[in-house]
Amino acid sequence: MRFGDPIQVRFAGAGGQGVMLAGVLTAEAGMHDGLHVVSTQSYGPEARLGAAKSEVVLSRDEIVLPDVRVPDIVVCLSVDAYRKHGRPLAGGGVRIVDDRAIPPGEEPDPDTVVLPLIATARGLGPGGELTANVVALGAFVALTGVVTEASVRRALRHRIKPALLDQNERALAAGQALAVPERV
Amino acid sequence: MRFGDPIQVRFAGAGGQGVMLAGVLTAEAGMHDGLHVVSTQSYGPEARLGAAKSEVVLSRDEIVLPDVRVPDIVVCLSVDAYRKHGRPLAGGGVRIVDDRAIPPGEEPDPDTVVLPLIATARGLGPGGELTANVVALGAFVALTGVVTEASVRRALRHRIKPALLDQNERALAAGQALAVPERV
Amino acid sequence: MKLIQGNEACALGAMQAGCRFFAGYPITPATEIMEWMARLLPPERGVFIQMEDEIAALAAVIGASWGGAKAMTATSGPGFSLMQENLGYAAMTETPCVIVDSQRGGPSTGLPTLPAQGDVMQARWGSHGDRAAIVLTASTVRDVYEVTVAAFNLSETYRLPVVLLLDAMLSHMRENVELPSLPVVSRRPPAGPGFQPFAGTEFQAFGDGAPFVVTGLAHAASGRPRASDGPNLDRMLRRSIARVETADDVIRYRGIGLEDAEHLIIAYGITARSAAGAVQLLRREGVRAGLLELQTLWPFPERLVRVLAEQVEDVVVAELNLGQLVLPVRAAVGGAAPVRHLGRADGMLFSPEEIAAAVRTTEDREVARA
Amino acid sequence: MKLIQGNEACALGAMQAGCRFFAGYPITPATEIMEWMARLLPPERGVFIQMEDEIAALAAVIGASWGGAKAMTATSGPGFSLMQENLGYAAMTETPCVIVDSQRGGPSTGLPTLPAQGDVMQARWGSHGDRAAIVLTASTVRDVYEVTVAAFNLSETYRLPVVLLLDAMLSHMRENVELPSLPVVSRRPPAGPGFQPFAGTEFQAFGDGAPFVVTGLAHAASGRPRASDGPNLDRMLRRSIARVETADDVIRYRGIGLEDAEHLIIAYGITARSAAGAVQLLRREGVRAGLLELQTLWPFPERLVRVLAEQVEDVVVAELNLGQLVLPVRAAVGGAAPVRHLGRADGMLFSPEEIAAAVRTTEDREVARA
Amino acid sequence: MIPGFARYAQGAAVLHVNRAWCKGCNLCIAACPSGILSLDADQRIAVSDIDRCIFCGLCAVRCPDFVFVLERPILHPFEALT
Amino acid sequence: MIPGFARYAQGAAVLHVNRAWCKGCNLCIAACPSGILSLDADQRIAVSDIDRCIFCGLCAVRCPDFVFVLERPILHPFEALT
Amino acid sequence: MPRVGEDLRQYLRIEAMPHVWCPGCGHGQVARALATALDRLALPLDQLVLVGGIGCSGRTPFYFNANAMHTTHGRALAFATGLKLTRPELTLITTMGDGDTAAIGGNHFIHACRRNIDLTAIVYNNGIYGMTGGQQAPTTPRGARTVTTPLGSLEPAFDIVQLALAAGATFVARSTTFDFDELPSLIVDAVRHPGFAVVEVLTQCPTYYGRLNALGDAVAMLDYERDLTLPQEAITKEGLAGKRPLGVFRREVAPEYTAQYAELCARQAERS
Amino acid sequence: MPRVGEDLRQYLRIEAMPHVWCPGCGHGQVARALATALDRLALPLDQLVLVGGIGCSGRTPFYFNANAMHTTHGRALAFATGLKLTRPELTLITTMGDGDTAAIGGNHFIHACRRNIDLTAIVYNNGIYGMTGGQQAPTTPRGARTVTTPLGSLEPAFDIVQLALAAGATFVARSTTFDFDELPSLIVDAVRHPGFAVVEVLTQCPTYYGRLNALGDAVAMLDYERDLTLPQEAITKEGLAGKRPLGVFRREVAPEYTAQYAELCARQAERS
Repeated sequence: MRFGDPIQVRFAGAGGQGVMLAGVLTAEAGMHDGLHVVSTQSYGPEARLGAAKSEVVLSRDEIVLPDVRVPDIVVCLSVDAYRKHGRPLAGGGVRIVDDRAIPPGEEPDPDTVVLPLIATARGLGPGGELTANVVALGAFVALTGVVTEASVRRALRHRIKPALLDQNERALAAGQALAVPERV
Repeated sequence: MRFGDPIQVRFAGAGGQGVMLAGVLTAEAGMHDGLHVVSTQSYGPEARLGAAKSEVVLSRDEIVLPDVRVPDIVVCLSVDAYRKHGRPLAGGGVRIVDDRAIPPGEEPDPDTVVLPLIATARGLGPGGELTANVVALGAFVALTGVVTEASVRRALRHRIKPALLDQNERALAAGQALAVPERV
Repeated sequence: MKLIQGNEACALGAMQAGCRFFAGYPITPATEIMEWMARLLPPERGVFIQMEDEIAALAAVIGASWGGAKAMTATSGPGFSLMQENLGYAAMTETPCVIVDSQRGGPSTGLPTLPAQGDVMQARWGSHGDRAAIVLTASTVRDVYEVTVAAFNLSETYRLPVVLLLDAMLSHMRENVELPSLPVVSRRPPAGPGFQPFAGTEFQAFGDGAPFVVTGLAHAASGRPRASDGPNLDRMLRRSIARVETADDVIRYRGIGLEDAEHLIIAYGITARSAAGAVQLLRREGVRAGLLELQTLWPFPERLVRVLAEQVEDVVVAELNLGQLVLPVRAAVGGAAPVRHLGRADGMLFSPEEIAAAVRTTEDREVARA
Repeated sequence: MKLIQGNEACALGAMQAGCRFFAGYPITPATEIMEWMARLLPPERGVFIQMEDEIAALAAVIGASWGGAKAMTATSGPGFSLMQENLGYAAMTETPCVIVDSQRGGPSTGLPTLPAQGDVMQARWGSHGDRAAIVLTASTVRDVYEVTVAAFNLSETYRLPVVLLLDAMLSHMRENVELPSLPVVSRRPPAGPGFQPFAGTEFQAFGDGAPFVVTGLAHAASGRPRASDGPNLDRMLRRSIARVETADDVIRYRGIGLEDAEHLIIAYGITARSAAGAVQLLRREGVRAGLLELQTLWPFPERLVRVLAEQVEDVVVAELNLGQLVLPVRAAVGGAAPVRHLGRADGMLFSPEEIAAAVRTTEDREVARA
Repeated sequence: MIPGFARYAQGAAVLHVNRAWCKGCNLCIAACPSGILSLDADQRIAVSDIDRCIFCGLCAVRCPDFVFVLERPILHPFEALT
Repeated sequence: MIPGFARYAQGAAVLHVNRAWCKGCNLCIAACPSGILSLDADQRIAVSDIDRCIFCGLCAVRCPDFVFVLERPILHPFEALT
Repeated sequence: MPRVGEDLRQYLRIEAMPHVWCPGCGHGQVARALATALDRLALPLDQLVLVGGIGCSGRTPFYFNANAMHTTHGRALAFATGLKLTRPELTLITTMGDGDTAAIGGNHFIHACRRNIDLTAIVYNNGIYGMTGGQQAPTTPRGARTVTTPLGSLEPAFDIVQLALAAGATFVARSTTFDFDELPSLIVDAVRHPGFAVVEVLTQCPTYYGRLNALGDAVAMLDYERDLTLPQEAITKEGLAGKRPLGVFRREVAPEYTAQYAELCARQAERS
Repeated sequence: MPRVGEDLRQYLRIEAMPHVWCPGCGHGQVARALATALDRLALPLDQLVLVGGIGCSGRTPFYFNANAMHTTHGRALAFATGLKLTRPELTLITTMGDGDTAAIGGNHFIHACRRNIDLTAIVYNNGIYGMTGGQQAPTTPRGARTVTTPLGSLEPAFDIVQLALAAGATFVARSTTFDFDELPSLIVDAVRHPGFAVVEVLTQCPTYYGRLNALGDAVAMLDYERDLTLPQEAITKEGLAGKRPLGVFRREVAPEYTAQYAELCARQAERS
């Protein structure tokens, strides 16, 4: 693993973009991978407006601090979220940002991977935009290897209603595919 | 003064018999006599039912304890009050009890002066029974000399509505007269 | 010279201090304060209102304070428990006001007509979160008057809710007193333009200048909410706490025989009377006892207690509860002298003899050891 | 192994402990406990109800407990402040029940979504009068589950309301845990005829035997009021307090490196995690630090703290407030070692480094002195 | 005989009076159609002439202190109301 | 020109739009009788063809976010209602 | 041989008597009416819980030979709610004063009315606070004197019946201590009603309300109560003529909460 | 040149915007109606105090360029009472949600209605708790889903208007966020009314109430509001047909408390 231990991950986006679920899926996948995990998330109005976040700490040992201060990996799905939660990033970390979430005219930092996450989700058919979080999760898995694909799939089966499972599994795959050329 | 310092006085009777006022008048008289005084009284249901009490501590010095544990003087206007608050009494103390307040068949303790306080009050004309407390106060003044008559009269003028002042002054005198033969 | 009840003295002290708003709710043994305020306020064009409960009473008091009135409420334990949320709001919004708690036997409905000192810790710690607190008490009817004035003055000076602890005995007893006119601290208006309502201790009422915001959320100096800015809140709380803890007019106390005391009695409120009696008894016997009567319980006078403890052989804390102020006493003394607690929750006062006996016991122990 | 939230662990712990009644009112960050109970109770024929406010929630819990149900409510600071009167009632009536307070930044509305440990003194002293109190806390999601079960068990054993303090972080964070089945203490029915409901810790619900009386007034063993019998109340309170203070199953704690510690860190709840991290850091540097993690805050483990303090050079108390549990720590240590307080009210957690730095500072001082 | 109660008989009919609970409020006196009730010097209820009692029970239904118990062979119209 | 607002003019009439406050709720879109409002990729309001705007002001009165300000020479019937 | 009153003694906790109420207090008459109602209802006393608040009326449970829960001020209905939900088979009656019910307890009162849990609330309305010594109540009529309204109250009084109706109570009645015949019957009906039932009783406080408002003693106050009120059947087309109506204002069967809840549990238990 | 909406910006505390409410939340529409009403009332903003409780609606005062007092949960009217009595010349408007008003704050609400102090209470009724994430409110219709009634609420809902009427409020009205024309007018009338005025506004919570009850987005919920209600003038002799009536239900001039109190003080001051 290219990151230290513990690994700190942050998902950020607008309320309704599913960043909470992305965090929980990551944590649960980490658990299936045999890691200790802690996940936290925004609450209250913050969670419902433009810059919500969820965070996961993963470690081989018992986790001391549950909150994330300088994440190793940040995933951003909205402009507001990018502005508020996109920084800081640990040295050697990765920032995965939707291509529409970079504020117009701004140049992303060099440690940033810009991907069409939401556009890819939309391309998955009706209701597809609701799976942007899982597309992002796929990219995250492919780019960082922090959790295994198998464990993410197991977490998906546990957390996603059967009727929506197929679409989410396709979103995961699409995210992974999207990220392959960018593998870091 | 035959009593020590501080002197502790208790008035006891049924709610409505005016024992609260008797205590306040005694305390105020003591104040006019240049003494330090503290007065206390029953509160709540106890003050409204058969065995209410009010207590006064008088002293030439600052008063340490405001509550009365073993009074030097007890004045009782009802059977219930006599039963509940008539004892204990300090050595050398005096108990002044209405003649109807001794429970039937009971022999009063030797340190007790039994007087027809309520009957005397009734004899003062319509509404006279409401001044039994002041009759008792008159007897108390005459028997103990703890406060001066002049100061009691001053307290009466301060605390009693003008319309009722004359009747109360007569009650005071009647109580004093009642007690003269019993002077201790 | 007048013969007045403790509760009347409290009402008169409030009027003297400039209180012009009272909201309350009936409860034994505090009710007479409300009854007196109902009579005393209207002729002064002050506002009296009986509210629907104690929560509303304190809410109305805070509202009135932001209207510019010096404001007070009075209650006893059960009502004081209900006021804890709004007491915290008053602290958070730095609202000057006075809350009287006439203590009765507890917990719960307890012994409604009997005295106690069981709300001493609650007065400091009853509301959630951290805050600055000033809690005063008194031992005579004369003191009730004076300390009520002090409560208002401190409340205005430090922009804080101030709690005054009485008890069923002190509230209801009458004593002969002289009630002098005392210096009164007025509410300080903003010094100039650009006023920030939560930057200092100046105060602007609603309607008296530019509009502003008051909130129980963590907030900026402007009053505007900063509900997830923790460091800002931490700073504001520490500032408010430091104001009262570094002040020189907050700690009120009275000493008897402290100069040469070998045995220190710490007492407060109604119990200080018994303790003073105990010092008399002991001194007569040749035992060098001294009394520290605290009128300010919170902020707890740590340094004072520590310094005194270092000069004596032992400390006795007497209070009408099962061990409350003894906790900060022990923390302050920090081993400088043995601390013995004399407590009761039986609705009765200590006699001087009972306190003297406790001191003698520690004294005997010294002798035995020697 | 499951990934669950602290609030979910609390609800699952309650169900495991046999809780069959929950009444609550929405408040951040405790609400999810209520939401879980709304789902978990009906299939077990337990009762869930959302009441009109927090006062009513605790009232309903107490009513349910006298109906024979193990009962719980959950709230945060503002609601906990409102519950103080009925908390005292529960203590006075020796009613087993559990009250969860998930602490957030305060005072008042404060920092509603951020963690704090600012209700530690309130949990003990927030209601008027004296009472026995058991207050627990936890530092991991697994602990939340286990301590919730312990809260019910202690509540039943000692017939007391037990307070469980969580915080916004612990309530909302998810952790991977195993949830074992744990021993459960059942309510003990009367042993025989002539049962006196307030003579011991046996319990009879309404409707399960001869009629009896429950009151918040001071009362006899029969339950009948004795509203002016102070000595009786004093006796009953001391008995109830003695029960918990002399018990051997009430004080829960966990130690790290206490055997050879020269520097003692005392911490609890979420802060104990940071403190454990600090001990790791310090030990790596060769500094002999040890952690006392308290799960029971009240009754305060005086003797334990005193004994440990005598074995170390200094004590650091770390907590997310501006100085609360440090007060009983100082009182208990009584000068046996210098006590340093590390507090914050900014809605943030201590990092292990911050706590380690505080220990190092005391260590440096030692070195400088030597 | 009810323990603690004074007993006033009129043939088989009996008016039992628990003076210990009486607080002297006058409500029974005002209600009594026969005018046989009054307060004595202790401000407690006294029955002056039981022979004039019509056993209507109004004293009992008006009394806030549970002082009266009536015992009689025939139900009086008021009785259904108590 | 209102600072921070986008300006859509139709002769003397102007529709000012404060995109920064828009939360993308669709209420104005549903209310607009001319169908010239839509959300862009940022989920914020966009005006497609200001020439078809009838300046009725329904967007403004429906908007929960104070996004719209209308400026026009003649009062529209709806205006009294806002 | 029938004994009027003797049957009632069995409902009393004799050792707690005499009660705490002042001479002539109407609360004793309400207690008698309650005892009479219990006699007619023939409930097992060990399955009955009287729940009192704080204040004079709140002490009622102490004098009955049933289970007694004396709670905190204003909260009796909230305690009763928890108890009843846990033990739907028990009969619960709350005894609260006007201050207890409508001042500090107003919120619990309206919510209890709304939820329609099978409880009976007897509201003793004497227009004043007795226990603490004669302060204003939310039922004190405008202009009436109390120790906290020495010049007469400025506030309109609540109409408890209207409040109960608006909040959704399914049985709502009013009576007085003058009406010794009606009152026990209304309490019987209220207890039998399968839902939340309110019985407001106008009762006299001669010690404070009577004295402060120069209404005379208890005897005079009973006459005052009579003159102040009008039984519903006596209401003519001229209307109330300023009087307060008495009788049953609503009696309506609606889904009862504990029954609904039991059903919900059963459905849930089946599912799982 | 007139600017629709521009006039309203002066009432807003621009630096506090955008507000905290979710996309499509009706509370923003109520805030706009309030701003419109203020524009018509032409009140000096420094003599206006908006008093909010806790919850989504309680935040309203933060967004206005007037004095703002954000209080504790349920207690806004009690704070406002103290402030208004001290400063009768100020205009006070409370902004409270349904939970704030009728759950925890129910008691203060009915007492404010009773006392008739010159305050205006705007009650935002969206039938659910928003700030804490979708729990049952006392206005949640029976059967509706919330996160604490996952199988549908068992409790009847309060009718805020009926409660206000029974408690004695002298101005009582109801409107909805659909009625963008009526709502500001009602607020204007309420503020001008010399006494306690209640304006209940039915408002949509698409985030929780809408989602949990499958009512669609804010646009669909406005239609739902329209279909759920009936303006008073549209009520035919067939009655409400299960709909909630809108409009003014009481507008009655009665003695106002602060005026009465000032009179009492004047009388007293003369005497002494």
